[in-house]
Amino acid sequence: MENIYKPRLMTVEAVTQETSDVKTFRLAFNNGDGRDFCFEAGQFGLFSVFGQGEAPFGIANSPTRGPHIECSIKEVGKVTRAFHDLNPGDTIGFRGPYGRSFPIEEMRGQNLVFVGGGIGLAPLRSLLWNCIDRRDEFRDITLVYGARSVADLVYKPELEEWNTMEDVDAVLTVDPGGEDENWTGEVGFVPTVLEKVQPSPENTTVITCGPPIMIKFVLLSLANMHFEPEQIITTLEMKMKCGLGKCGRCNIGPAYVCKHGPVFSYAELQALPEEY
Amino acid sequence: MLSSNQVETLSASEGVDPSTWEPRIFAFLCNWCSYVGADLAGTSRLIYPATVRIVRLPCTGRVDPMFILRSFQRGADGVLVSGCHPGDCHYSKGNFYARRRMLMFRKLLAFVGIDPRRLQMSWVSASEGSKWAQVVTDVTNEVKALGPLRA
Amino acid sequence: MDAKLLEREQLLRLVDALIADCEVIAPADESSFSAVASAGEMQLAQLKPAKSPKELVFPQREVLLRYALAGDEVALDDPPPPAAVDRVLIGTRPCDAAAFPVIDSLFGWDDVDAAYFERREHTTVVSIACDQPCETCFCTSVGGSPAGIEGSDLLLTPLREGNYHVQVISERGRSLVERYERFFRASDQAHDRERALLEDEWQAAIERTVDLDEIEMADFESPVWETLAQACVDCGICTFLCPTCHCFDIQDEGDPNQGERVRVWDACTFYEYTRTHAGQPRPTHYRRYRQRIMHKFRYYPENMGKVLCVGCGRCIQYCPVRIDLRVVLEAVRG
Amino acid sequence: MEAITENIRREARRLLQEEAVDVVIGYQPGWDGVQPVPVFVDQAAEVDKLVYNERCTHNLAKYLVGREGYLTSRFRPSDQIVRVALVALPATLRAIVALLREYQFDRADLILLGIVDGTPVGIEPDVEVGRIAADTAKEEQIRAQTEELDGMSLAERREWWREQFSKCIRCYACRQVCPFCYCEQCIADENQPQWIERSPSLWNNMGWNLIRAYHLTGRCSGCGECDRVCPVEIPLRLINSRMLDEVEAAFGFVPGRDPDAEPALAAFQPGDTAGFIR
Repeated sequence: MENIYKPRLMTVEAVTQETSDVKTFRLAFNNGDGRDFCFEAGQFGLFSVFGQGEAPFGIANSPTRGPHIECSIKEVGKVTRAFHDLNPGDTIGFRGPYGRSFPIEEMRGQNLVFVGGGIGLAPLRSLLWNCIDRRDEFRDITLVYGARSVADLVYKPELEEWNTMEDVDAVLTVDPGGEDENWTGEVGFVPTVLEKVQPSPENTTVITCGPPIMIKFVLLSLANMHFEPEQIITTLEMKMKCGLGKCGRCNIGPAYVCKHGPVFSYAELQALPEEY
Repeated sequence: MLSSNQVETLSASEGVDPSTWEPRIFAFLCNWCSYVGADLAGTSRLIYPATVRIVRLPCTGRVDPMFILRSFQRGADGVLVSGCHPGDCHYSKGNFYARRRMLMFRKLLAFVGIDPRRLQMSWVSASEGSKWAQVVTDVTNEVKALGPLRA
Repeated sequence: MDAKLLEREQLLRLVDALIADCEVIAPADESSFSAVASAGEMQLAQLKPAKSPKELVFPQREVLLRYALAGDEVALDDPPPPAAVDRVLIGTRPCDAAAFPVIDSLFGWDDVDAAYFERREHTTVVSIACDQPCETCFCTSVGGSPAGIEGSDLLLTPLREGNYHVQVISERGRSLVERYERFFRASDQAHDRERALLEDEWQAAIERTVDLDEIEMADFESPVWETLAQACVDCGICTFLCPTCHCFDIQDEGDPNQGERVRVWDACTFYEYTRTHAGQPRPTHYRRYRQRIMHKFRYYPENMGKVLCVGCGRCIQYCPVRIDLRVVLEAVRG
Repeated sequence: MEAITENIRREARRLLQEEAVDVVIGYQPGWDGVQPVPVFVDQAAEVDKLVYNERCTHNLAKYLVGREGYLTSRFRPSDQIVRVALVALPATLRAIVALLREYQFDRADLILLGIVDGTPVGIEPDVEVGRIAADTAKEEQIRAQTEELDGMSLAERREWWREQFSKCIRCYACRQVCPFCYCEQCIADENQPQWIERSPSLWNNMGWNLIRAYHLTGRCSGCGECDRVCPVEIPLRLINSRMLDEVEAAFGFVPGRDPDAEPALAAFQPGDTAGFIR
């Protein structure tokens, strides 16, 4: 029987410093290990630095832009600090992909509104590029993305790219006081800017991810705009260790976030106890 | 050096060839006195056993018994804590606290069966290069007589 | 299910014969099961050691893989497979034995935990029925019985005149009985009837029962949790001693050049269990205690179809502040 | 015993009726009607739950401190003052003296329903609800066991303790029932650096048990709860009582005896002697 806890080896190909404490890693499988590897937007994996430990991160690139893997990691603890010390050429471990992906098939033919905050843009980025690469299957695509300050915005070059695309309506914002002299985007919290954009709930799905405080107010704004809970999709950040439904950590209510999630509709979340 | 019967008892019980076995001693030196003293011993070309792995700390008051337990777990056979003489401490009272802590920690080690002589302490000022060499020699001999800790 | 008879002294000789062929694990003292060198070392009168036999198939520390860094090359290799040698676990009580199938479904949920099932396949469980259930036992409330056969390969039921009625439950049990045929005698109707009568008698001996249809999600909001768990000190006793609790942590141990990735037991009652940089979803201890009970009596049944509890009562007996699970279950469902 | 129970109930009823306190922390009979359980009574009508018998040994001071302690809780708005009445055994009283000296809470927030046994303690209970005999039997048993250990050679003692510590399953019950383990994050839970690895190998267990014993040196009030709750029966009390003797022998300090004396390892005298320093 196969050892389900054994990761594949990957090499760090490139490291980009997104913000003062967020880096994006581009990883390639060692010795062609990735031939049979495929994943879907919204899935996550357990990334490990040997000697420091493992941690779960969402896969930030689109499946249409594989087979390498990209993930954005904020330096907050032991494993994430070890990641931030990595240089191109270093070896890490990867287990996955795990979890349920975004319901991209049900989203076909709909308007999509991406609402992201800070590093919460990482999982959304995977789905956004996926939809852009299958652009004709979706109606309008809107992105409302914000961060505390200009320096905290991640994937800046891609934000520019989305800004210039005509079939993507990108609205970027920074929290009040976070702007600098040549900032041309909005100034205001993401939920308020979302209400300014005023997307119509008609045949629309909202995909949102960001700090809990932002999610709370985004959900309020969407309710004011008569969005149904089923129309709102989010991905949960919960402590996970095994990613295989064994270690018990990510269990909330009857759901194991690593198996039944991390992607949930707001309707599904409402059925779970308020423990996330 | 070791008396003959110490050597036999050592090798018989510990399965170690005493003539070649050298104890591993982790030394926590305070930055202002003992570290400088050890440096002076080096620049004065003094000869002393190379059994000491030195860790520099701001003061002996910074030595946490957790460091000592961790050292034993990671292969130390003896731990030496060395700092400024009482009254000379750069932070004025670090060594006073350390004196009480090491005294109590040795009692704890003794009670659970770890020979307290594996935890040594010394006052070595910045000018006592020769005393440092002597301290390391004495500590090495004493720990060598105890044999490997075999954590 | 065919049955045998095993005289009292024959049991000790059977165990000595087993020891000659494979490892025999039995209750060694009040704290734990461990390998015994002779039948005399077995403490069969001991109702249940503090630590449950789960550690035989789900050890508290298990190496998942070994890593070695050479330059920037990393070599990973699997740990040596658990000893593929057969072993016999004798002297467990029906509740402990019933715990194995309960956690089998988790370790086999979609992804199969190889080492766990390797150990399960090589362990023959010979249980002994409980002739004096103790005050904290409530196996009958969770579908078990002092003479239950769930999870056992052979069940020895002590009869009145001191012999054991042996029920052959599984293939592994049958092959053991056949291999050691000489120690067993045929059973007869009278013994079978006596066994059934004794089982009913022992079941009745457990007066303190809880009528346990699963907890409803609505009970999550019950205000009673806070008062019930007020005394809880968040230690790991109820989870580590529980035969069905299986939560674990994965950590790397060793120095950066080489070491092991290990799995170690963890407890949902610990504060660090779900704490992340982003926050702590269960900051106070009644929330963590509630998670333990809801997971056992609501979430696990919903995912696995089985209650994650065998009613052994260790969590009641060894709790530093004597929180009684039965009182909690009754109070929560009010 | 019944007189003590009656005293406790009378005082608790008075305090709650006068709204002098918000909660009375005491003992109530547990599931077998004998072994007690800590209880938190906040209604005058419920004081009859309170009971006292010789098996009431929990050190209730533990519920005053720490992350969710009544007097130090992080989850209660800071302006909301909670007044607590506590049934305090001799060891609990000693613990409170030490905790006051560690500035964990103010004496004014606390009403002590003291049960005294004649041993000197550096605090006056607000109300003396009972007087019991000092537990000499337990002291005697510890002294006998410690002497037996002292009689062993170093190697024998090492083997004896190695066997005890290898039983440890790291459930941390010893830490969780102790009033002195109120750290925000215990050294055993830190992972940057990971001082003590989580797996229950011998040296990790020794790392845990010895650093705990050291952190209690000169603070432990000898209630023996860690020893009582250990599921694998490691005789932790032997270590703590030996360290109590060592601290008294070296510095003449007994935790809980003198409210003004500085804790042994948090103070020093320039003239301290150690005898082993080169």
